[in-house]
Amino acid sequence: MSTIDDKATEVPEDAAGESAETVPPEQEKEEVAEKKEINKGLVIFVFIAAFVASLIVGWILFPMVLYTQENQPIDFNHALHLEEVENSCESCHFFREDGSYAGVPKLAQCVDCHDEVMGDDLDELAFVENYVQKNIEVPWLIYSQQSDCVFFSHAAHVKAAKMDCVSCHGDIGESTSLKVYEKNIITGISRDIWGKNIGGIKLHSWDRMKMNDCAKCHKEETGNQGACFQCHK
Amino acid sequence: MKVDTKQKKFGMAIDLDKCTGCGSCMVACMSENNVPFKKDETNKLDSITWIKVYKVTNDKKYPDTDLCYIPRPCMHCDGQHGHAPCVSVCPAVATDNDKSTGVVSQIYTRCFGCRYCMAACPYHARYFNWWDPVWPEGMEKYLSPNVSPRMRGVVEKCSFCFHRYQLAMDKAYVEGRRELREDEYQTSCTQACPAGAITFGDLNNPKHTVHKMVQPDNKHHGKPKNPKAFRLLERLGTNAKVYYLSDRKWVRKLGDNQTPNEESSKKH
Amino acid sequence: MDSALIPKGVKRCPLPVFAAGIAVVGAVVLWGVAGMLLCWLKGLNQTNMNDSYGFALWIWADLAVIAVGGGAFFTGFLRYIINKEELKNIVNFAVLVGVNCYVGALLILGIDVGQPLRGWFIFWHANVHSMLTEVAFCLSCYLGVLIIEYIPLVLENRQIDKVPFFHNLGHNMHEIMAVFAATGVFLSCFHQGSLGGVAGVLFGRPFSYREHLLVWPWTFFLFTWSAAAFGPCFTILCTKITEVITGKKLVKDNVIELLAKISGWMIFFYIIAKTTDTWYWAAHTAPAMGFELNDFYNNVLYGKWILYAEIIVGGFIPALILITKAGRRNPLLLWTAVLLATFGVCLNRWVMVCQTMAAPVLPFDKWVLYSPSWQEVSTTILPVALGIIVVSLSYRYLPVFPQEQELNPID
Amino acid sequence: MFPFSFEWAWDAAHIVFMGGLWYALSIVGLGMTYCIIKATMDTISGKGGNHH
Amino acid sequence: MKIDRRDFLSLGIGAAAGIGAGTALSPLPWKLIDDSSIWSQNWPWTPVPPDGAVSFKNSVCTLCPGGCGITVRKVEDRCIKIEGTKGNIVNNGGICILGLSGLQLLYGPTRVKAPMKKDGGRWKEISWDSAIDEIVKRLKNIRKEGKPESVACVSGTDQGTVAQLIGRFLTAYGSPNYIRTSSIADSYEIALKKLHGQFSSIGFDFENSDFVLSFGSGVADGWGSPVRMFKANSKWKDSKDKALYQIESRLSNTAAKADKWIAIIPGTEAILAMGIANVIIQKSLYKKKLIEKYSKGFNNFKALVLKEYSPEKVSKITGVKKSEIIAIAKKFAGASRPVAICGSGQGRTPGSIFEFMAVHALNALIGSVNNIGGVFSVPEPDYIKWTEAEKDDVAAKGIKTDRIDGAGKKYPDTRYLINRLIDSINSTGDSPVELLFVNGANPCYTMPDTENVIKAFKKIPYIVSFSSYFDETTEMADIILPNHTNLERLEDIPLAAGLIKPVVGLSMPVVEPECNTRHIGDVFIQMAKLMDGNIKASFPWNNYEECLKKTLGDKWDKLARDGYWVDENSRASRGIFDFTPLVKNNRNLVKPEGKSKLTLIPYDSMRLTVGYIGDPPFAMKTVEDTILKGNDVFVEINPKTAAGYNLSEGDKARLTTSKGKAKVRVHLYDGIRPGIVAMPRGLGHTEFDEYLAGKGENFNKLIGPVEDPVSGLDAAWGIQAEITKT
Repeated sequence: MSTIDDKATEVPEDAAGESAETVPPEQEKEEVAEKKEINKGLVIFVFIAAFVASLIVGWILFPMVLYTQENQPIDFNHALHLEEVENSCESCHFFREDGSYAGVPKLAQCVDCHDEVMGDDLDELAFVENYVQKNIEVPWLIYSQQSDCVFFSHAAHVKAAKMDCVSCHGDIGESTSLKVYEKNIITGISRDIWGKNIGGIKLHSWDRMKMNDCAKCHKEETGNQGACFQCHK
Repeated sequence: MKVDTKQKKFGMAIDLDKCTGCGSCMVACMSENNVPFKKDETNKLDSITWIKVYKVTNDKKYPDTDLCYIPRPCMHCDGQHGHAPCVSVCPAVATDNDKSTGVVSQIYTRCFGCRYCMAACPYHARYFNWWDPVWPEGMEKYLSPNVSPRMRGVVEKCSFCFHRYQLAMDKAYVEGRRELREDEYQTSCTQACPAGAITFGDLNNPKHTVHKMVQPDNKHHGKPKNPKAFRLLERLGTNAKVYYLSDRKWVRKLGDNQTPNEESSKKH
Repeated sequence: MDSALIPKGVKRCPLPVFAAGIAVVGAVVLWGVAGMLLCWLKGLNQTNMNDSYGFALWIWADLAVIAVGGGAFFTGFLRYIINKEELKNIVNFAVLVGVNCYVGALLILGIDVGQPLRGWFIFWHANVHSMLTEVAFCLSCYLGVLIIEYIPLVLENRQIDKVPFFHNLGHNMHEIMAVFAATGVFLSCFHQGSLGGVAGVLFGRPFSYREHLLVWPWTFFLFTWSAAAFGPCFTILCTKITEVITGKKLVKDNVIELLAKISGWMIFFYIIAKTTDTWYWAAHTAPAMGFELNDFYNNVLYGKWILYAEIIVGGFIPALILITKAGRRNPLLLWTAVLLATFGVCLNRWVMVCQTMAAPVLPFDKWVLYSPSWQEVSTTILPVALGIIVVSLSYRYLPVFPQEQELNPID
Repeated sequence: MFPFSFEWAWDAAHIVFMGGLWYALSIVGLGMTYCIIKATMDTISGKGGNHH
Repeated sequence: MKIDRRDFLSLGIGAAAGIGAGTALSPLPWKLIDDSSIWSQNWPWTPVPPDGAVSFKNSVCTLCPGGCGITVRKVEDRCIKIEGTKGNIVNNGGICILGLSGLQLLYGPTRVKAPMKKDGGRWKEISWDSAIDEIVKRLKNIRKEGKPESVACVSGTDQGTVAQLIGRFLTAYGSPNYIRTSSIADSYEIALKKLHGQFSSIGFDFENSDFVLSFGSGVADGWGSPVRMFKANSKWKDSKDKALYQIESRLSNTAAKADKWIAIIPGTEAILAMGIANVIIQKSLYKKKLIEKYSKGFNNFKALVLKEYSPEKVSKITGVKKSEIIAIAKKFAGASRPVAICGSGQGRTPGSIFEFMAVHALNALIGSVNNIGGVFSVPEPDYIKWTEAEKDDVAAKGIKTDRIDGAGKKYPDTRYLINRLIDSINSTGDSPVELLFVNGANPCYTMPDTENVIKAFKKIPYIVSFSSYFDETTEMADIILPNHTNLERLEDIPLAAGLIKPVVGLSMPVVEPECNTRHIGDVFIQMAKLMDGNIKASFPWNNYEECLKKTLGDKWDKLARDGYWVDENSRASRGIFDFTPLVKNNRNLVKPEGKSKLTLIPYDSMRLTVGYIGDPPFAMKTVEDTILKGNDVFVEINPKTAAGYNLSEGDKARLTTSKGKAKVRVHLYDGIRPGIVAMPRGLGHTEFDEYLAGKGENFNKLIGPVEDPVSGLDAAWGIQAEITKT
């Protein structure tokens, strides 16, 4: 036992390396003082460096890593088509008889006009050759695709509530070419749902399509956010 | 805009004298709602059947034995203050009681699997996904897009096939209507039942068959005025929206617990 | 080797011996971690729980450790609010035990949920009507408080204390510790209570349902009370065990006796309340729902014996021992008392969780019994093992017991 | 939990529950900030360190 | 200056604080937390069913003889749900558990995905052409050897164009050996032939009956056309003055639904029927005028029942109280539109003709034959009007040879005797059947004494299976030419199951074939074309569709539109009712084999299909844990009886009969007559998927065929058994 005790009491001497006991008083004072200066400066510098660095990582590098960029199979020109068709958006994005919404048109509809090349546009050429002639559906990437748990009723919004497409889909209708599709590598969901702004700041009603955005509008328009099953399945 | 001001209270009446226990309702439900299945489903304590058909007997000896089947979907309770036993306990609001339809929802993506709701439900109507759902190769082809398949680790239960209501409403909207006809929204089990033992509709709508059958007394938490009708565990105050009918006294008595000294004075 | 870290004026066993001891417990920890990983990677099919037993061993463990961990808030309350000076000699340890209990509880909850990655929904999407939400919030907040109460002790480590900043921090925290303690008590009252509410609000489960006062069922108050009453007993038990292991007297008898006495009276009144509650429930609450007492106790395992075991063996007996001077002075009786008390409160939590699940409700239901899988058992033992390690480390390197030096002078 | 989260409603339940919660949190939070700031000040003003 | 340990600590803490603060003020941690939970909400391994345009396609279900109309809900080209067709004559919207599970069969793992050939005990995929060539080659050889009659076909039905095509092929080829698997359809057919003097199938006007006296028929367990029967049963429940009495030794679902359950000693139903006749005649409650006008040999019958079947005697034999017998008789005769029916359980196995005649006699006595709410003798729908198949000498000679199953010889009124087929194969040195076609049948599972059946099938040199699924019989085959499933195939379905008018349904393809399968009709037409001369000449059609359309002629449009066609102008034959055969065959009962104390009987359940198709996963999921637990099947025993063998709930036991043994577990059930052990049919499959195979025991392994003395058909309703605790 005693040995242990001795050890225990000896300790300070062993560890004297840095502890003040062994150093003569006067020396010690200034050394400590001077050291304090250095330490404080150094510590504060390190702190700020680390702080700034991680801000850069979080705000700039992180989003670049989080999203992959994918191009649409064909660069579709909404503006052009909008001029051609007589029934505006609903000529291609229409309601079925049973009330469901057709969404992005199937090849069958495109073929109504594009059974062979109409113009001299290269994209159209590619479209006709690679899809129409081979009769393959176009694997469009849908910017506003919600995850599977969402039941979104276009009928309720467009027919019953008489909303326009723009409030959720923005000005894609006037676009002359399709923007890149950004996919979240963790969730596999389109960036448009969270919004282009990584901080989640939104300027237009269509900038972000998270549940809270739906809820906000529902509250304003219907007086309450609605029951879960109203929008979930 | 108000989608629809009339408050609905969708409910069910099941004629136990017609029910033959054939099991169609169970399978109609499974195939409508993408319910998964395992190699061995004989352990009924981890076998997901949104509507489960209980087999009960009158406990009499041969040859006076009698048996009855009791199909049990989710009761979509209203409770005493508009809260089902499960709704008020869910810590993350993954289940709610839709005031406009009376349907108790379950949102799988919100649920994080604490199972408090299962502890709260006296009807065992809630099921936990102990396993990842797996369909044999090729079979996922028949999955319906109207009900999203659940992931492992969440609770699921009967939804009164609410997606059918949603789709019916879509049709109504497109046709410029705001109200559904009685036959436009029927649950999968109701539709399939070969014996026609299940009746589904709006308990608040006097024109609907289900209302005529049970004559719910909304002043007294929906107690049935029809003496042949009863609800399971009436006295717990769950205020269920699923009613049962039977001519057999022993079946009606089986609906609720009773202490020996009240044998005679059994009220509904 | 590590002698530089050991507090002044006390002796500790050589590092190898210590390390060996830790290694043994460490093995148990690994076993627990294995179970934990299995549950996280493969899902809860690793357990023996089922649709009738959504709540089982884990929830019981949570309720139990929180109950016995109640010693922390109550001792803190006595020490800092009531200013029972003597208790400063045990409050450190009480806090230490508390921290372990609460860390354990949260760890188990983290394994118990089917979707751990979404666990934070309970905070973010909180349903304020759910008892579980209340539990989650107060539990985690109070754990924070406990850690704050524990930090000063850590800062008293010989080396850390040499860093001026830490020395000052520790000092300042000591200064306003009462504020933290008070907040801790506030939070504890609620989460202990809401843990009782978890079962008490289930109006679909006549076995555990109780009438309400305001928004809280009686179990709410009974749980808070029992935690405050039985917690200190567990603190005493742990102290005694530590003393046995270290072979030293660490806390003076007067301190222990004071705590024991308070605890005793608390238990005494609690158990009377509990008895009244049980009677009222059996005579009014349950019959109104169509049940009589027998319906809940007509099972091979869940017989009336549980009632007696909980109320008499785990309640009145320890209470009577502790409130009598002779009783709490006699080491053997004291041991018995604290052991029985701990057993009693754990049994109460078991009944409120597992028997609630087991008892039939539908007239055509049957009793459902369950036995945990090894994964459940190992993950339940995991926090205990972790606790032992933390306590050992703290004891070795921190001045946990202020009276140790005085009681064990180094000649 | 926050007024901007989906479930939030300005009803008694939320005000009481969350009120209590934030109250406790802020006390603890303020307490700790106070300690840390004071400790820093003390350190700068040369208190503590090799005392005894 | 040197940076010592304590400085280092401070620096570390400074850095940590910086990183902490910086990260916390950036979206990184918060977005990661959110995304990780969104990831858990959309786990890549959880399927996401693609959405699309919804459409509905009508067809007729062929999974059982019920012939219900089905409506398949489709999303784009995927079938996602099967529902009952509203307004359909049979099921009007209702649908049974098997029909509902149809998609699991269509998309399931048990499909035969392409033509297969057994090659050293293992299945090898081959092309359609080589498969058909191989068979044709064999057929030609057999014909050259001059033994065309050694080619046979076992089929689930002999009605409809597909069955007729196969029959026509055999005829032109020169074989009389087209064999239909047996069911109560045979028994009724024979009973009617004997009593009415002409072949016709039976129909019941349940919708209008006000009293149904069922001798063990599971009207709520899948007897007849299940959904139609459920609807009828509900109708009876709707009005107070309608009733169903169930005479059965076990409290089946039907007995539970019945207004009265009469727990009779099994096998004595005929005696009870005669007893009831006794009371009716005694108390002269029968329709005298009708009997005088439209019946023969009534007096002998009267003499017989009065002499031998007094309620006392009957009560002793049947175990039914005398008072009860009289009460039943009065109730039956007193009802305005009563009907008596028989054929136990789902009626998948034939019964004693004496019983069928006795029960039918009751209907005759109170005038329920060919009368509203009663029994009708329905002529087979007569819409297939083809010219005789051309026969060359070989064919002419072959067709005249005796049938291998001996049907029509010793038992002139019996058309098919599949149980005899097995015997005649096993009794001779080498099989009289050289080549066997199997279609819509699974005899290696469904026939009694399964071991013996399998032995026989092993002896057959060459078996061609047309099954869409890997079932027990297909496993015995040498080559498989997988037919389309009922959802992929066009076919006319004559609805045999108890309707009062001849009805034909049309099964329409609702999806493109999933696998490399081919319509059996096309296969036979193709084979005929490859055979020369008369056979080729007998098949003027290019493909089955053409054949069907030509055959149906003007009915096609109606069928394509409504899914069914009713032969309105077919008249129920108002023949004379002849009591003589009944009297002649008095007491020709079927006794169970063996001499043990216990009697083992099977029981049918809607949740366990007993036909040629195995239970799909969904249906299996609904099987109660008092019937199947893990892989153990439960047998039902009355607690009293069980006590005698000191068996208690859940005990493991061994069940032994003269035919075989089975490992079972015990379920104590008060709803069963003491001295009886009841075992569910439909379990113990060895093929199909992992959700079915190896679960429970096959009842047919424990029972053997017992020939009915009148028809020669296997009419075993049970067998003596021993049970011992293990």
